[in-house]
Amino acid sequence: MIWKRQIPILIVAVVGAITLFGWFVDQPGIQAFVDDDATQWYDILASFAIILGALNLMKLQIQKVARKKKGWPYSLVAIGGFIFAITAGFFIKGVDDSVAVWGAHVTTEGTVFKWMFDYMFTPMSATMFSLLAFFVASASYRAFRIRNFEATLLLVAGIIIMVGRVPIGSMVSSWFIMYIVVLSLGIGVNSWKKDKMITFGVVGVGVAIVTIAGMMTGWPIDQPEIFYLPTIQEWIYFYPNVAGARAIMIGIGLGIFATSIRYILGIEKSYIGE
Amino acid sequence: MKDKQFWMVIGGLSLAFLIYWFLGHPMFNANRIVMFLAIIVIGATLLYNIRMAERGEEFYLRPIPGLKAVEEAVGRSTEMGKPVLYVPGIMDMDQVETVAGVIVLGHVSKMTARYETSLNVPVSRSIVMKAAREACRESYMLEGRPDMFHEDMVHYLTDDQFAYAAGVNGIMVREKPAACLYMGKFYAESLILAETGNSIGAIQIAGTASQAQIPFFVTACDYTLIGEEFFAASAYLSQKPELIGGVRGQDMVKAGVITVIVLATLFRFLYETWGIGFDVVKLLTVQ
Amino acid sequence: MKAFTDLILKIGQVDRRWIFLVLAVVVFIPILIPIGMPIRATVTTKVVYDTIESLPENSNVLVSVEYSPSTKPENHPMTISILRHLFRNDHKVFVTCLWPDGQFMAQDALKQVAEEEFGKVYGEDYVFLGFRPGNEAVVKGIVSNIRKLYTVDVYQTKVDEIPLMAGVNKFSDFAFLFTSSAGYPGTIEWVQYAADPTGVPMSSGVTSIQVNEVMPYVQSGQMKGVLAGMPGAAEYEALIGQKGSATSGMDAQSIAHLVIVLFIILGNAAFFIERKRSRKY
Amino acid sequence: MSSTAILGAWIAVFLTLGIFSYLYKDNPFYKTAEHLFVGVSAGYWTSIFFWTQIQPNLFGRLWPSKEFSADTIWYKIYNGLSFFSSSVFPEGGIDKGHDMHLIYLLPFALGVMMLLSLIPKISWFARWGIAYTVGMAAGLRAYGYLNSNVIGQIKGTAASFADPNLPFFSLTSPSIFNSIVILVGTITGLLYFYFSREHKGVLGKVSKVGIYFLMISFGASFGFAVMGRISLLIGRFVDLIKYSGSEYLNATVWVLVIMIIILGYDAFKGSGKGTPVSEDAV
Repeated sequence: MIWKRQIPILIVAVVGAITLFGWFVDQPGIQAFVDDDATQWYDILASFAIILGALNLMKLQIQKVARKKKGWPYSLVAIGGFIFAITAGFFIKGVDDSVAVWGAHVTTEGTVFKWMFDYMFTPMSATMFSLLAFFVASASYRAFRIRNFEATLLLVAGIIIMVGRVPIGSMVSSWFIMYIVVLSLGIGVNSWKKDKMITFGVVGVGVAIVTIAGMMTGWPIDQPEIFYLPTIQEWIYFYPNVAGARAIMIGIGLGIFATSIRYILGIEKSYIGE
Repeated sequence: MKDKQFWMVIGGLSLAFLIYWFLGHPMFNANRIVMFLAIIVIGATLLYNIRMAERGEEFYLRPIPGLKAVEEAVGRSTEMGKPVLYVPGIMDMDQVETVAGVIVLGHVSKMTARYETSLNVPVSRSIVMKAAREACRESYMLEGRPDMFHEDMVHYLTDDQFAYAAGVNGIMVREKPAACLYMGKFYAESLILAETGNSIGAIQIAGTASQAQIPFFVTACDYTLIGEEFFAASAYLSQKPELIGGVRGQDMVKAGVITVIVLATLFRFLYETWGIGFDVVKLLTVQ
Repeated sequence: MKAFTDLILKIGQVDRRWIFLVLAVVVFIPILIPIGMPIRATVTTKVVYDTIESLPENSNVLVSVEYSPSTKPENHPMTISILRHLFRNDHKVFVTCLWPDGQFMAQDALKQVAEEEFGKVYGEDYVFLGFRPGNEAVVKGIVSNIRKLYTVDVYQTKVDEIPLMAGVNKFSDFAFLFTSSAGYPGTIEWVQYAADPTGVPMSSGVTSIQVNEVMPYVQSGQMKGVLAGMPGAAEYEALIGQKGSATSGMDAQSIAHLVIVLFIILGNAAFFIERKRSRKY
Repeated sequence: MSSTAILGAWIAVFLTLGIFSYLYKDNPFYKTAEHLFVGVSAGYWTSIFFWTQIQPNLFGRLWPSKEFSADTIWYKIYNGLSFFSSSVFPEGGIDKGHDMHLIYLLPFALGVMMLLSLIPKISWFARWGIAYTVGMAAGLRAYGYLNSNVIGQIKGTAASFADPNLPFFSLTSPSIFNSIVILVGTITGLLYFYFSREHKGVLGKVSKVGIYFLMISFGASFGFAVMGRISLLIGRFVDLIKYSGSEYLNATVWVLVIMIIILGYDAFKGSGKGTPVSEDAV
């Protein structure tokens, strides 16, 4: 039991305390250990963890084939892919030592490994990512709803950023936006007062004011500033957005700090499955 | 002053540190004293609240709407005779969100055991698999249904982000779960999952602290636990005193942070206008 | 009027594969037939440009490449433009990677800019240190002792034998840091473990999705500006006056955004009509 | 164009379109691409981490070429290993510029224990190594997040209101108005995440303002997310267009046509039996 439980907890406590308080210790020996060797060990163990993950994966795929579970032929494809990648990684370089020695081959042009990277790994991971463009589009269409005031804010901010950030946004005249504002004001007044006359009056007056102002100033595309999309976009992104993001960030920072402290003090032991 | 032991230790340590400080604090990086004090003060606040909670002090936590929905979702799956899908994120146990996700999983698996609904938990890290399996096993034992627990309900897919998302997608379209719960650390795969869940008509409840993914979940899911709400939820669900105490402690620290922001603004104003006080900005710059 | 609302409702129920198709078409066509819309630089992009402009000549600049091929269209044009800017101003460039595939990306960019465009000498004008695993631990390692972490460069040459590395021992020996980043580990880790503790100025080019996570750092001055996604890259290309792949993607980007906004409006129109009708009955 | 490049282009196109075919429905092309991706990436990461970390930084410190002498027992073990794999353990020790550090046997042992945990009976072997990474990450993060996410942000929020050159209102440059926006937004946003009090009365109203700021922030995130995804799609299309050229033997065109024919035939056959065509992906 002590091996399975107490020792891991002790390791976390000691290593955590050393790395945390190592920031404050002005002593070369401890500094050197904290900054260099401790991090190196971490890197090495992280690498072993990756390999463990890969082996685990293969173990599962092989089990799937052995037990002929549903879709097992695809597992054969996965195993084949793994064997191919391992062969390119460890057994066949495809070039001789003058081009790349073992170790350098994973980053050198012309090796089998690089070929695999260019024509298999790259297109697959990039396409997986870009699939999201389609899902974003359909989410915009089918899930992005004005359910309440909060959702409206989210939506409006999102649209302003989306249009204002790209070149097309700077081609939208601020006067056009002003007309839209007047119309939305009309919708708002209508649902508030429920009186067609008042709505009509508000929209009429609004349109008249905007039109007269426009004719007097000669319709400059980016004036007044507060109705020009690229400018509004920049304001939203630099101020209200940052305020919101910062509140979240401070909260997250405190949360991570608290959890880390709990790890170090041995209060939180989830990493050993408790 | 209820916790005498705590205050005595704190007092003793402070005294020891003061003596050490006035002895010329050998081997101490004095440039970082502000950070050092911050760590000690915040750490002590958290610890104090955790201890209070462990001693049986009752703390109030406001209700979180998204949490009630979890029970409804599991209930609905039972009615429909469909499984519940639970995704604990794609990162390892060293991420706090994953830990919170596994805690919430413990609670969800209690419900599925009670309702006799099947549960499917695909994971993307071998360590998470072990932890999640343990959490489920324990819940099924506690609910008196060890017969319903089988190890395969928590299964490993792959470490790779998109391969994992694709795998979970496959499970969704094949098994058509009635409830999809996403609780953990997510990156770009969040929308793939949420959108597919949407398309099969599942109730979706998400919880994450990954800022960039929250809007996707907010727009595509029925309920979303935003950032800290998610952490608070895991405390709420587990009813573990150390977690509830932690939430309470963080609330106190948050109140402290707000106070410091206000005071810092004030001091900065005074400093820049009349040169009164001290330079807050310099103080807060820790190198 | 009823026919119109019926139409909107009908569109609202369309199979999502039609939405996929529409998006594919509106992205595809402007790539084939570009329009060439004018590009206007935002403040945060200008700040990055000005910061690099104000570096004294021959400064040591660390460029960290943390993205994989999957976000190449966003990050790669930034890396290329930044390298062009740095080499044009005769700075010394050191390249590291926190992501293993970042190494390939960096190699690609260095080959194109340093070798082919500027004819810079390896080991004298720039060094390619490559990838080390360990995430934030690597950042910390670079801050404390870069030589312990990088005993050899990418080409397995010992770092002690590289002339440019003379006198470069830790992060504070650099005048500026630029990271081209797509997630964890990346910009945030550099702010937390490198820029904040040492005070070395840094800027970053990030994928669009990351922008919001790093904005508070930019606003508070912990970072000097930021390049936000492909449009940010296009703006930087406009600032240094050398057009690249980001600029050529901007037309498709603009039109796709417009179409998505249209989707949102249509989708919500359907939603409202439906709600109104279900209330009536 | 070399034949390997052409072959590569065809494979790349097949995989790209195979994954895109998921948008139509879950189908064998997609499943093949998906599983291939799983296998290849597992092998890819294993190779990358082995060759960039374990071999140079672990083995390179245990058996450096600097201190190589064939007579010692230590290097006799090395020669034994070298017999099995001369690529990992080249003759004469590993030359990565390291000195010998036998203390690295410790992480080596922890790492080997991690791998041994694949054997179910001793699966707890992995815990020690994991405990090390957890402890280290906890120590690093506690400091980093507190400094940058909390103290740094407090500093950023406590803006200057005394600067006489600061205008009261300006939209995109620093102004008193914008400083107030930041101050109010941050504080009310923080109060939304205050859990130990019910959100009623003043706190209720204030936290309501807070959630508005949070929503604007999420809206901005959404906008940026859309932007990013479109950019990536543009990148994929540019590649597909490149591979449709005659120097790649029109790979894109051919693969696309063949896939459409097969999927179309399948759909046609399926609808003949009266089953829904696209029960999967819709």
